[in-house]
Amino acid sequence: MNLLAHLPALQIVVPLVAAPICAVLFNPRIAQPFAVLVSLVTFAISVGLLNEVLAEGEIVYHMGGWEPPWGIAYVIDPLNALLLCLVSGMAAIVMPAVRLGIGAETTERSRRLFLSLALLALTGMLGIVITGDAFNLYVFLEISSLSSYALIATGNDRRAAPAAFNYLIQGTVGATFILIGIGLLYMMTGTLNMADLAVRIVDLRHTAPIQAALAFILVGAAVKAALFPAHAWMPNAYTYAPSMVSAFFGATATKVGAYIMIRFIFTVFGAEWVFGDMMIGWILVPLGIAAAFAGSLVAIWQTDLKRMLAYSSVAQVGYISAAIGLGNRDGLIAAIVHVFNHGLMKGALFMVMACVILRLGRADITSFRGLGRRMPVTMGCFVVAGLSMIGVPLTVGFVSKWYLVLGAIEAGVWPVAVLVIMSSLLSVIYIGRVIEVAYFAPAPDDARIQEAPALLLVPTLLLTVLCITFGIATDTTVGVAAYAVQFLLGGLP
Amino acid sequence: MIMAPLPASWLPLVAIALPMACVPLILLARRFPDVREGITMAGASLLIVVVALLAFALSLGPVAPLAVTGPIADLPLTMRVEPLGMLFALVAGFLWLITSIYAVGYMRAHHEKNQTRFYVFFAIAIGATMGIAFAGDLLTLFIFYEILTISTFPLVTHAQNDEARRAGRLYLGILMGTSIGLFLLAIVITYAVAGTLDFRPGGILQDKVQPALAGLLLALYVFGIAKAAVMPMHRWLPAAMVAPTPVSALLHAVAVVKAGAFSVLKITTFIFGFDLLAGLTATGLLQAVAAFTVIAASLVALTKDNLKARLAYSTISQLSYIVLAALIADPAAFLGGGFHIATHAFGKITLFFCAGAILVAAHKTRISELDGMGRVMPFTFAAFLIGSFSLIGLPPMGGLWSKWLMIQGAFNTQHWILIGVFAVSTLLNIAYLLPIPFRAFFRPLPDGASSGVREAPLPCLAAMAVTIMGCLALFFLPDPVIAFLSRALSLSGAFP
Amino acid sequence: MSDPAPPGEPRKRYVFDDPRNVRRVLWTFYAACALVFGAEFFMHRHVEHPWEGLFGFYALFGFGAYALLVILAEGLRLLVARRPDYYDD
Amino acid sequence: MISVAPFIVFLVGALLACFARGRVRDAIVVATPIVGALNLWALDGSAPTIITLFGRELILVEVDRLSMLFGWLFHLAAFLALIYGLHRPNKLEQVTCLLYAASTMGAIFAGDLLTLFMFWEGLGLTSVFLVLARGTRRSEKAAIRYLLMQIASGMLLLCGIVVLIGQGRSLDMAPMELEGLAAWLILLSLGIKAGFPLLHNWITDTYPEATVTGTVIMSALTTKTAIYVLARLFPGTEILIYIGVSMTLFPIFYAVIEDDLRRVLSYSVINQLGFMVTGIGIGTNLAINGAVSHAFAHVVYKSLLFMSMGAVLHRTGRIGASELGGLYRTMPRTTVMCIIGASSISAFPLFSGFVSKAMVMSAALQSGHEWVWLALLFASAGVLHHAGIKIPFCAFFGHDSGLRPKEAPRPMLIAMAIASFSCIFIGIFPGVLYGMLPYEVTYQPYTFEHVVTQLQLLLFAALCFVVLRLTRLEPAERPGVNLDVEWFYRYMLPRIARALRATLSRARLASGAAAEQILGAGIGLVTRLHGPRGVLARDPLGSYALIVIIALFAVVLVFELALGSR
Repeated sequence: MNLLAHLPALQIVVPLVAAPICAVLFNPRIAQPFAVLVSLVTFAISVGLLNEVLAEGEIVYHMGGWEPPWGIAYVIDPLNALLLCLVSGMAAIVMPAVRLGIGAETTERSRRLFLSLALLALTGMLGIVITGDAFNLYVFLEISSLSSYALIATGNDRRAAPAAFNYLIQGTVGATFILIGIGLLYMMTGTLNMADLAVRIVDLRHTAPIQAALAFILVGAAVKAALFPAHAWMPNAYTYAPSMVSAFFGATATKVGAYIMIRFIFTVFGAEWVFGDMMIGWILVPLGIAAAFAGSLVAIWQTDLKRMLAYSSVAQVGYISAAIGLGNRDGLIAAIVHVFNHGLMKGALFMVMACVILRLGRADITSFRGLGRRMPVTMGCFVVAGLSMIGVPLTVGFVSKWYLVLGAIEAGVWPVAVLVIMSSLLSVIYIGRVIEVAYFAPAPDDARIQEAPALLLVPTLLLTVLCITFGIATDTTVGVAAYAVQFLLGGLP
Repeated sequence: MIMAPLPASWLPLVAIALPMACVPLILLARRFPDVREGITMAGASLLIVVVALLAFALSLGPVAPLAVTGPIADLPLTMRVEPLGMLFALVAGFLWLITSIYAVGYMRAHHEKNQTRFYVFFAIAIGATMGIAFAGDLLTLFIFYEILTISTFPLVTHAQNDEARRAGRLYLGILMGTSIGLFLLAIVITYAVAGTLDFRPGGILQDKVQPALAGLLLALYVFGIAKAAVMPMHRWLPAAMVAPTPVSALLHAVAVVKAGAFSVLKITTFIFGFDLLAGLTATGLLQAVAAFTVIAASLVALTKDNLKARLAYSTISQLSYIVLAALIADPAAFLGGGFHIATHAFGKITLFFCAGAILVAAHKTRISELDGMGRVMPFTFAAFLIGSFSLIGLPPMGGLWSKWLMIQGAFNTQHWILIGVFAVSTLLNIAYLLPIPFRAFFRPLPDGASSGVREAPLPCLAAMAVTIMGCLALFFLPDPVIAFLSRALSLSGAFP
Repeated sequence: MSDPAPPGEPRKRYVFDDPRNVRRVLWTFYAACALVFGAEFFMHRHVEHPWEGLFGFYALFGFGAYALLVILAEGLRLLVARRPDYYDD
Repeated sequence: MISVAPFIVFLVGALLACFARGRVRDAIVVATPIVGALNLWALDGSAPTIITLFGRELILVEVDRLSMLFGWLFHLAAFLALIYGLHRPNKLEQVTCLLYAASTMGAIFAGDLLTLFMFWEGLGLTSVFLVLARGTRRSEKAAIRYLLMQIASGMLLLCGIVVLIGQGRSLDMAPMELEGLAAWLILLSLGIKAGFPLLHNWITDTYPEATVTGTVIMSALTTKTAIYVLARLFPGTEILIYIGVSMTLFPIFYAVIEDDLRRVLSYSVINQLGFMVTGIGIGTNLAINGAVSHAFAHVVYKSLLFMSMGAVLHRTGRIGASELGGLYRTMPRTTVMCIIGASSISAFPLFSGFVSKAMVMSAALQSGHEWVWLALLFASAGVLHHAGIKIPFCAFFGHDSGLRPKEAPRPMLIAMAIASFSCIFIGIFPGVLYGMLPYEVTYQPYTFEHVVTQLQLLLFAALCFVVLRLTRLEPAERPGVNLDVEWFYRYMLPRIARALRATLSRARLASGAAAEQILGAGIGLVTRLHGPRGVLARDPLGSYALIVIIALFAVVLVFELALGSR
């Protein structure tokens, strides 16, 4: 059996199979390395897929050899190949540190379950990204959502459970919206395969059900992506979840929501119709800008820094939304690149929070006093990733912002360019005040506070270095995004 | 002919990398102050060699630009050596060595903490300055501009007290805010309309933009480059004076602020071009703003009792000279602005050296405390006097020529009011600078004030002596510099 | 000696402390005036300006100019004179 | 013969003096002008010295009769002042004097305007230290005001040169028409240094505040350098006649009411400059000769007068006419030499002023400027009043102030003696001076008629003084400030600035408060929405979030359906 030919299947199967094994078979000491191994393998598969896509173009894989419309197709183009890398890569980075990242926050007994859930969530997200079947996408969405509700609830803060419950309700609503949308599409076209949908929808665009389907799917995806004002589930969920969960979901979950949006708009409904007749830009761009301001402004006042980062994510999702809404080439590049780049920087920042929480047990702003001297490497990572959030050149944030502003100017919407830049300046404030506290406030007299252990520090550093690497060498990110845009836009400008 | 070991087009990269390469070495040597400072000195000396080689190569003929792939796919980062940037690099590189010598005397005598961090970020800042000097396109320039902002932040906030924190807020807030909010926006717009960001003689925007947009862009550039400290974007500069004196001297009299003025000069000349610029209404308005800055900053300087604050406002005023020169859009003014980068650098760094020497030797920061100090620190105050002459633009100091050329540019373009501005500012310079040495030399020393006060440490004095020589040399040898500079525009006939 | 002169500084009379000497100087001066005024009778004039030809023009002009000067200056003083510490410095 | 540019001698002298001390330094200082004079002698008739700087050829030395005359004059003036300064040798003063003299030498031998400009700035930059050296607050402030004026003059000259260059015109020191911006700028620049009305007050502001020695040399060099340049660039420019006349007139009134005797002499300087400027303005050969020779004579006797007043100040510490008097008793030699100076300036026959001033007046008549002549005649009477009578009388005679200072120190006396000798020598042998003038002299000062009329004028003016004195109508000497042009920048400008600053700071406070209010309201709004308890930052309840999501959906749905039904 040619393994390489089945990489798309393996991408999903490996973590999916590993999850129950992890839960049932091993004691925590073995489960941990096993999970790490699985995530590494998954990541390797993703990279292999990306290489294959870049070399040979779109890959279409029929699950179990069943042709659509009966079977499920996995369709891998540069866009989802990049996302697969991000998701599995984040998993591989986070997984080794899980022991530390949740050690203080969960009981020893539940760690196996935790790992199992994490692998399940990973499977779900990978599935959402890889599948070419609309209903299959919904299934994976539910897998990832359910496991993530549980993961968030494992936080040992007593507010974790309500937060997870809240997420559950809102996430379910969002998923239901998507399901209804898919149902409408199926009703009208009789197919669930996205490629077929795209062909059949063309003639049905004037019908109300298709238009309603667009609305359902958009709003559903907006909820999953935590697009303002449907972001309400996110702050609490990320704040009270275990550090590692925050890091993983902070870097990936909302991106998957954004992916759903991009995929349905460009692949299924067709960009020229969505942006032309449906004028969806008039919804996405204002919402995006509003999100950018609302999220950043709220972040400024937050004392709990995990919460601050969550609100910062609200703002960043806003940029992605606005970038999609521009509906031109540079905008779409900006959206895709920012999905990836924001994953890196937010991952790095949440990892920093994990380091701090490990040492101080909390991540409120006062606990950062004097950390610049006590945890120099950790804080150095915070500074670099923070600069990236601000959009300083040679960091990934700059690249995203460049394309976003360029896209806005090319689309002729000057105010958007100005507003994007203005809102991004707000990040100077919320990042800057942390830096101030860390470097200018006197350190408390607690001698136990010291640098985080290597197991946490190395992934943090790795992500930080990536923030810079992909800020300088942008072939992988922008190059792939530009390639992906060719698939998505076809003939659009 | 001397063959450089590397093709000359690589030398800019070497010039940027060299100070950066000092960083790990300095960190390694952090426990051995002598080695640490030795590394800085060696790096600075090497940098001078590299820059001098490059200048030599450039004097023989054009140096081929060097492009490396950068963050934006269609915009490779280019290094393009041209005379203006070369001059800036020469000045900054040379003064780095001098400031390092000075810093050794100052930092030790002043018992500063965290000296390793100081030298590390200092080196990074110089590397970034080299990057700005040799940047061949706006994006490259912007990248190094931002690195410079960030690398100087720890230097500004070196003391890490409340005052430093407040200053740091202002520093980062203004420099970062304007560079991202305005400068970057302007760059993206320029790219969107011109399709390139290269610095080209004659500019890249000609015939590509409506006057209204061009005016907007110009305003975005002039205000967005807050390092040039055109009012109202000037507030960071006085705030930055909480930094140790070598920082104020090299960075906030030479490298950082000149990076701003240099960028403005370069953008007006090589992005807009004189023809486009001369036809814009916005040019006139911005000239008015810069002229206002020249005068207003001088007036504010008059009221400052804190020596470094007065010097800071003086810098604001002098930077706007260069901005004005850039906006006059005339070859002579361009030469004047370029030359002023050098003359003001030597003059102002001398004054800051003096201010630091006074602080170290006498622990005095206020001008009103300086009565009679010239009697105990004669060399320092003589240096102050001479440096002041250069800033005012009096013979036999190099400052005369730059002012001269700028006035000539203003005359060529019939900007009568600007000639008046230069003249009035000269008088204001006298009014706020010269009372300081006068008071130090000619007022009696208050009783008991001289006890234990001696001249500053020898390295400080040596550094001052060198910069004074620079002021004088620029007076007696302006011709090669100006001939060199004028090649930036290929306008050998434009100079008097 | 009855004068309260400081010790060691003998009181000395100088030449103009004696009013007679002052008077001598004055009379010499008056004589000189008369002499130069009288000289006009023996003078051959090269008149370059008609007023120069007026008899005693220079003498009268000198006297008048001086008087006018003093009077006008007094007027000026009313206008411009201020106390010594008028300027703030 | 071997010679160098004259300014180099003084520069070297200054440098040597810098590193020498005591008697050696004194010797160097005194020897410098002597060496300079020898050099000057060797220089006569040599070719121009040219260097290249700033892309132009600078003619450092260009010799002709006019520059030679001023060269000799300034060597003499420097020599006098340096000897005079030996009464209390001060390194700063000596070095500054030499540098100042070097600047003058550079300026008068400059062959082009750019070179002139360099030394023009040098004049102000060096001499300012002679004011500062006085070491009082008043002198410090005066020094800064002085420097501002001098540099303003330099800036005007610079602007003028820039305009000339911009117009592609030559920078030669050749006569120019008073047309166009350049000429006006240059004239204005010269006007400051030459003390034109309304630009004059730096003279009366600064000279009384400088050191005893400083005033002597400053009164000799700066203004006369300006006269020299005026004579080169603007001979025969009509407006100068009227400027000159007004310069002769207005200071004499001020001199009458001024109490500070050195300030009286400063006003007198302006008055005397007026004669020269008028002469240059008339521009005939006789007038130029008159102006130049008057400059020569004036430098010597004005130095003498300032030296005598300096001696008084040095010995008594006072200089107000109201606080002095009767000093002839203990300072007889100074008294005599002061009277010689006073006689010279008043133009008594046999004294130097007599042989020079008359040329200007004569030229005025010959060229048909009768009113000018009359005004100059009036001014001559004024000169007699303040310089001829007031100075010696108030200081040395008049009422007995009770001061019994010692006679002036020997160096002072020597310097004064040399100056007195020169005054009388020129007065008796005018041919020596006439032989050096730029144009051939046919003028004959010592005619019976000229002597008599001049004596008439002077003696009857003096008679008026005697009459007023005897009738006690002579105005009393009173200390005080007399308002002059400097009122604008010493009184009005600071007050305007203060008012402006107060207004600005009030406005800033008010606008700051307003801005704060607006900003505060804005921040308040943002805080209400986004702050820690803001609507957008609240822990969202499930139901609330659901409502929002559904509302969002409703909006999107309606939007899409509405668009779809178009």
